[in-house]
Amino acid sequence: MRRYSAFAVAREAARYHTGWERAWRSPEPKKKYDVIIVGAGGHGLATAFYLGKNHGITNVAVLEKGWLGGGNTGRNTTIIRSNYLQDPSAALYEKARSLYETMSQDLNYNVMFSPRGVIMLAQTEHEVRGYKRTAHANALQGVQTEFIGPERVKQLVPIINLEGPRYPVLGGLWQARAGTARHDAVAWGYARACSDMGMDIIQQCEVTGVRSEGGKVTGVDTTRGAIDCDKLGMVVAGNSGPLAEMAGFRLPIESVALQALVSEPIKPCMDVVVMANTVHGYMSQSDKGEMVIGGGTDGYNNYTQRGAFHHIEETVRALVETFPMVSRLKMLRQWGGIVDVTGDRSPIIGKTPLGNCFINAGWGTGGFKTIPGGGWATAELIAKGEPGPLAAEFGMERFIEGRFIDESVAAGVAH
Amino acid sequence: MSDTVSALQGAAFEGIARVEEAGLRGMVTFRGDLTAAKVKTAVKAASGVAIPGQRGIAMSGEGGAAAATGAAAATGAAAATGAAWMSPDELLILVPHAEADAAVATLNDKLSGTHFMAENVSDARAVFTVTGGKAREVIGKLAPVDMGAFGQGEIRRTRFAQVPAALWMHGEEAFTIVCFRSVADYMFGLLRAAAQEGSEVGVY
Amino acid sequence: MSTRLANGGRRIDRTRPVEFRFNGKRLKGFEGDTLASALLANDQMMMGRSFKYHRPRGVVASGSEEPNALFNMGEGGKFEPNQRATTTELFDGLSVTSQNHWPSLEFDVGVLNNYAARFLPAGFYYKTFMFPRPAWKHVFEPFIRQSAGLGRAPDKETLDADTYEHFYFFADVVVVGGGVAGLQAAKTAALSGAKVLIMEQDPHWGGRAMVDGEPEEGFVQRLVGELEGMDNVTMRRRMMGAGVYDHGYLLGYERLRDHAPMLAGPRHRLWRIRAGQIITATGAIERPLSFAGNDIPGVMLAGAVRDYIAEYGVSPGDRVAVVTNNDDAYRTAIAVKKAGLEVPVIVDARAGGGGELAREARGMGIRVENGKAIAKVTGGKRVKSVKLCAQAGEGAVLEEVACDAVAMSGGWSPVVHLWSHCGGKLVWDEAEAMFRPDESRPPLNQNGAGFVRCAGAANGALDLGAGLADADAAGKGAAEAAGFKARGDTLPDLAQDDALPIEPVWMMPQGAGPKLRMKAWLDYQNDVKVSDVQLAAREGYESVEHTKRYTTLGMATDQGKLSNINGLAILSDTLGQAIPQTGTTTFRPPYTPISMASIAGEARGEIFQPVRRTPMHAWHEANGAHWEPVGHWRRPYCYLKGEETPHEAVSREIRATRASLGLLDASTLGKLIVKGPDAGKFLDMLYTNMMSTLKPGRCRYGLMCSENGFLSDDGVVVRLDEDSFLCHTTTGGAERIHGHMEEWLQTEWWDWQVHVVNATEQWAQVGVVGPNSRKVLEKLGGDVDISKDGLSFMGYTSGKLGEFDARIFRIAFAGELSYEVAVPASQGRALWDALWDAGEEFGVTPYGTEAMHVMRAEKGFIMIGDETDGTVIPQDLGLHWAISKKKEDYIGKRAQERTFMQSSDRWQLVGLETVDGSVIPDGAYAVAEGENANGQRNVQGRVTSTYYSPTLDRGIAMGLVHKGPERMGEVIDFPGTDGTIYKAKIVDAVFYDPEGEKQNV
Amino acid sequence: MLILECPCCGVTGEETEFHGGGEAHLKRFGPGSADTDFENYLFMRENPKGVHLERWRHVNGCGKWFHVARCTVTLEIFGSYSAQTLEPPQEIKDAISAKRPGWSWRDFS
Repeated sequence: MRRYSAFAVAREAARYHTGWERAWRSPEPKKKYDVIIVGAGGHGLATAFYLGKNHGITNVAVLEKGWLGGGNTGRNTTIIRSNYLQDPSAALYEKARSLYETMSQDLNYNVMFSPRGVIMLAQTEHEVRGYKRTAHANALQGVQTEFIGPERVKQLVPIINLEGPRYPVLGGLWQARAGTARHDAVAWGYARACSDMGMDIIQQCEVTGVRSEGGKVTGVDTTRGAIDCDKLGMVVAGNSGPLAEMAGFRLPIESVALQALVSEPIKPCMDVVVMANTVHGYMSQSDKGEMVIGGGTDGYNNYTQRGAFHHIEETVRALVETFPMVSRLKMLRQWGGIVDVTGDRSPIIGKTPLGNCFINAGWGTGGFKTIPGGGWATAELIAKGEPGPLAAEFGMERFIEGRFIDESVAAGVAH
Repeated sequence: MSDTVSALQGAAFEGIARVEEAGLRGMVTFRGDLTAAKVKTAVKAASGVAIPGQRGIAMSGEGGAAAATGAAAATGAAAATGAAWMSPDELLILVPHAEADAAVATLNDKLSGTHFMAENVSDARAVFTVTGGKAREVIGKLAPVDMGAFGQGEIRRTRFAQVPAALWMHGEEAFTIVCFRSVADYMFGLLRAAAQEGSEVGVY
Repeated sequence: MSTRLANGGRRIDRTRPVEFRFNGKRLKGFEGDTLASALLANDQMMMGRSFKYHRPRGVVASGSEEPNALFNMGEGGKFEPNQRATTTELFDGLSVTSQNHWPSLEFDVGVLNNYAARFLPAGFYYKTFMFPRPAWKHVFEPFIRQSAGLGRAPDKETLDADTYEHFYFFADVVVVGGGVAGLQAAKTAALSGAKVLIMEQDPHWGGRAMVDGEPEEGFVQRLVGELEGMDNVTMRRRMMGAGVYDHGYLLGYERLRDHAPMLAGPRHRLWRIRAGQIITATGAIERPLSFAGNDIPGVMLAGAVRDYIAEYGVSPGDRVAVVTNNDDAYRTAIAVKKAGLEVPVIVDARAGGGGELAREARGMGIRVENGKAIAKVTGGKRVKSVKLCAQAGEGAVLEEVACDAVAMSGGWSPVVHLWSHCGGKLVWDEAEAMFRPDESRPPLNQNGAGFVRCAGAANGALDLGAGLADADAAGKGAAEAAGFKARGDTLPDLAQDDALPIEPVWMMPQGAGPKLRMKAWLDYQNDVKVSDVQLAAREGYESVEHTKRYTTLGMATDQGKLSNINGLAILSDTLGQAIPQTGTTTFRPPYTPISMASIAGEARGEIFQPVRRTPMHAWHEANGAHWEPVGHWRRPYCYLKGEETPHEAVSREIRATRASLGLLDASTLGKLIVKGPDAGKFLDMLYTNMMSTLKPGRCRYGLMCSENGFLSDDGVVVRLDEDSFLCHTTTGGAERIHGHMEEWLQTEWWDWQVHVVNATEQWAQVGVVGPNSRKVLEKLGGDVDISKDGLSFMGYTSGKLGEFDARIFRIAFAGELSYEVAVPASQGRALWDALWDAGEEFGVTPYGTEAMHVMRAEKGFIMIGDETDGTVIPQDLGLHWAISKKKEDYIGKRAQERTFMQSSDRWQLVGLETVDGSVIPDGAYAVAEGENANGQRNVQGRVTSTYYSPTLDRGIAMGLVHKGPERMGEVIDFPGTDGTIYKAKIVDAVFYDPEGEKQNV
Repeated sequence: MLILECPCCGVTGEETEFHGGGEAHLKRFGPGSADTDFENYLFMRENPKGVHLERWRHVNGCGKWFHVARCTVTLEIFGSYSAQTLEPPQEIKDAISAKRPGWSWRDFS
């Protein structure tokens, strides 16, 4: 693989950039692989990458029905944070966050991780208590967060209106080392690295069936023929239900639409990410200058990647109230993605009723921020056949035992 | 009986339409089998009208459907009695505020032995009237209802912006809106904003 | 230079001059001008700077597709960035400044990027800026952010000076677009009797036909007149179809005051339209041609040049070279010539040249060069000349032609956005070289039937006659689909004009080398060039979505209206595949950007969200209430007196209450009436305890769980009579629990005879608390017996309390002798005032939610939301006494049988007493030895409520601790985030009056 | 933005008048039931790409619950029906079969 660097760019400039090679190969599927990962989104590609990097397994195919990174990886609001309340979540999300810090160097692809800091606003006494609790938990979990007062919030977010007529800002949970990254670049960087390890990323290849013998997976049928494998990883956010059905089991998951929008680009006016959960809106400013805005999910099963406009309305009015200057901006584009939501709104990383078939699903609104951590944990699960510490608590059995991982309790929603 | 007050004590606003808090109305929530003969007689006795059909509202006496427009009708309405169809097993019985408990008593008396519920909810509500040529437009800004097709004798339960409310006409160009008492200020604020000067839509 | 012509200009009123400001300069225009036409009239061709390279940018279009002419507009509360000059109507006093440059439009430091352009190809930032690691955040990113972005951010402290609103509208047929096709479609549909709404984003009806010729003289005026005369038709101008959503939902963005900010009324109105059928007659957008230097100010779309001359009497230049691959651009040459200006040459890339129009142009003495192309445009901030070459070649220059403007046309693309928003599919039309709607795959409505159809140019029918017929058919089809009997209208019969077919030209000249391709722009605003798309393809970003995201093609504020088709044609060409194989990116709403404020609508300031008020709200407001939002309610957190802090106020309120008499506005407590023969049976399922055994006139504290086993609400249940109960819920719980009850009654036990009504707001409720509470009630008199035995603890009575119709419950949440008095809401304020007067001699003190919280904590009572957080079951809180063992079932019982719920390792509720009397911080965790497998410190409990108790003058707390109840007396550590370790002893949770003597007097 | 028809009060209103209640026709399992039965009842969901039988409440309206047959891919609505049923009535099944030949959902088809 030709390394990327300023020198490489300069060298190529001399010949009008005609010498650049493909970022990833586009091979024909082989007959058999050690491991097949279904889904070339962030989590799927990261899983493949760490299978190779951490476990030396490189005879791997990543199958993608569309174009890589075209699902939620390319539709989210790119927020990366790990200020979660429950131990298992904090461990997983913090692992992911720390991997993001060195991702550009690890992949030799600039994913523009920007540790600009994330504030979750506390606008009721209840939220104040909830976030103080999270701050205490984080301190013991090795996650650096602090509860800050209104003055500090205003300092960090000059455009905020502390004295909104409805919900005054009483403080916030501040994670300085949280931030954002360029979402497409994460998928592209992993794809390039996987391809370089000899893995096959096969786009336009939809899985149509899961083959098994004696309760163990043996391969998949695809629109490009049957492909055998020893182990199968299902990493298909927004599609987990139908794929599980092919494998003959059901999931504690419902798929719903999540929407986001961006404003027209303006000059820099907000350096951090702000989440206002009481009023259901969050916002950051992209490097291009667009205000990137997200809100809540629709209340019904939906696979259209389109949501109802009234959710956009709720989010926008919340932000106009919190940041009055937003009122004079314009919405440039709105879109939707399909997120899989589990019974406790925490993800599933674990074994399935089908032998040698493993699943990574149910990220709800937390998928992008966990890409490297989820990939790391899923790779370990697939390589060893058993979950490691990171994934231990995220198995499906928790729903039978009543051992939930509930993040909604800390007044926070899992955006 | 102590001096009773409504949420906004008759606040009013004059814009492209007239918005007014209509004061206290007697309201009884009735739940039961609306098809039962016994119920029909009881409701007639308490409300002075026969049980209206699906999403219907029937009024008797002054302030009824035949009332004059505007605030006159609003005040008149306070003296009117009637009943509104709220759901297949629910009616809203309208009487003068002071007579609500009597209406409940009548129902309890006439229906003893049957399974039903009659509850005085007069004070849980705030009542507004919106009147004038642009009243339809004012409401059309707040409720997801086809105001071009809305007519007298109909009650529509829906939402006004962010709160649930019920809507009916008490005369030509005269609308009554009922919402929860605690959000009376919000409802008045909404209607005032929707009726602001220069905001005529010009479709009704 | 560009200037105002002596005559012409259908839209402007030369008798009405208008003055406006551009970068501080006073300029003049006419009423009817757009900002763009007025600037051109003042020879201001250069209007902005590009995004990446900060190259000079002039206006290229005349409508909403304009990517370059964006301005900071207005001042203060009316300031707005990125206002599009081509769609901004001029008004007196309008003031704009140009964007994205420093220090000035003429001289911009950012243009340095331009000289380095060769080193900054598409996606260069993915390959660089990686070392050293911290540099991205501290050096590279800030630099990129500064040079990116367009308009200025509005001032952070200034509130929007305008108002906005929504409007719900319903129609059988909605027509988007008021050109001749739209008008005809609307008329045909309306003739069927269908209710029709037609909207036009411009201030004028008629669209391009007003420039290029109507079907017949006065056609538009006649049609508009006819439509205005039909009362089943609603017509709106300045209203854009912004987006099409599922089930016929359509957003109409109406700009009411942008052109007249001095008038009263809302600025924008967002129409939420529910349409039976939608017809999009949104016309077509002209495509630029990709030749080197096609971004230099003065290079414009041919149609736009025509518009400025015909609509505004403005000439973009004295010598306008025309370059095209189709016949339509000849209209521009002819218009320019007729306006008395020069057309040095028409460059027609087609070897065979054009048809009738070409002959007409030649007839006017215009030089036409067939099979030729533009090799390069010279000039910096303004076009100087074009260098001609053979289209078939690689760009060897044949001659240079001086000119100060270039009118280009690469053909027209139907505006299919609204068709596509909700899933309508497209087909590639080889002959016309364009994507048009695939009628066989429309977006589907709630019935699974198509609900959008396109008409006229938007449907690919570019020819006027064909367009009219198409529109007539669309109107008929839509009316029929909406359930009406429709027939076609009689149309003027028009001769098919004998234009020669377009020949797709995606690169000019077709053999252009890298040097030229690096100067051939696709996306003017984002600086994406032909070479960038080719690079993306070369690097494997083959999906059109990959290319878009890698190069930022089409991601500018015009969302690719000018660049997408050209871009994906280049991509297809590079990949050696057909254009349909490449496909388009997804069209997303809105069609053009709409104001955030219009989306928020009326919901701002005081009516941003409902604030729920109790009947006593005004009294609290007037008596120093320090508010706390609880759900949508506002409740007094405490009442501030003089200079005291909230903390001091809370302590004062508690002391006064425990010493004598306190009043709490408890009106927000949920009050649900449950009535019927099966009411008891129902409540036994709803609550963990047994309610059916409760005697009339008695109260019982009850717990409610979710079906998942977790504690969800609590409150006192009162049996009013044999078959009716009053269930109190938490303040936040009323609507939720009411819904919960209805859900189970309607969807699971629908054969049970139970009715529920939410009577929460019918009653104002006051907690009368403290040793003197009985005295003050007795002072009010009335016929109710509230004596020690007349109304014993947990008893209920009703009757006249003084003049009030009261329900009185003897319950004690604070652990004092206390009563809750409920009266109809209309009497609430009067009751409060009466208690206030009667209580004066006892030093009556109103107290708020925080005092209530502290007092209940002193008594060891749990609080939903503090002791519970959705993961706690009643068993964790030692509430076994409130969980009936006798009952076979209740909601949540099965869930509580699961292994993890049965585990003896669950954390249990205990009291916590700091060793030094200090207050444990909110949310602190108790640490245990060692770390878990993920390197996190082990924990053995957490604090759930922690307060300073003025009664005991020390910190008290409740918490959940591993095996807590078995560890009484043990001291555990709670590290604070401030570094100090709080040592607390595990004790009983009841800190105050454990025997309960105070409440039983 | 869906339009739904409430079979209880006859109103055809927009989504914002209603509240979605998830999968319909779930059989409740109470105390003593098997772990897997209870898990299925509480958590496991069909979540199909296609026809979905689901619960809605007319919350800003008559307050009643009802059921809707809806396609999660096209959002097409096949009909709404009473919540007081254990399975969809025949006319609903027929309406679905007419549009989605050979469909099946759990034990229904």
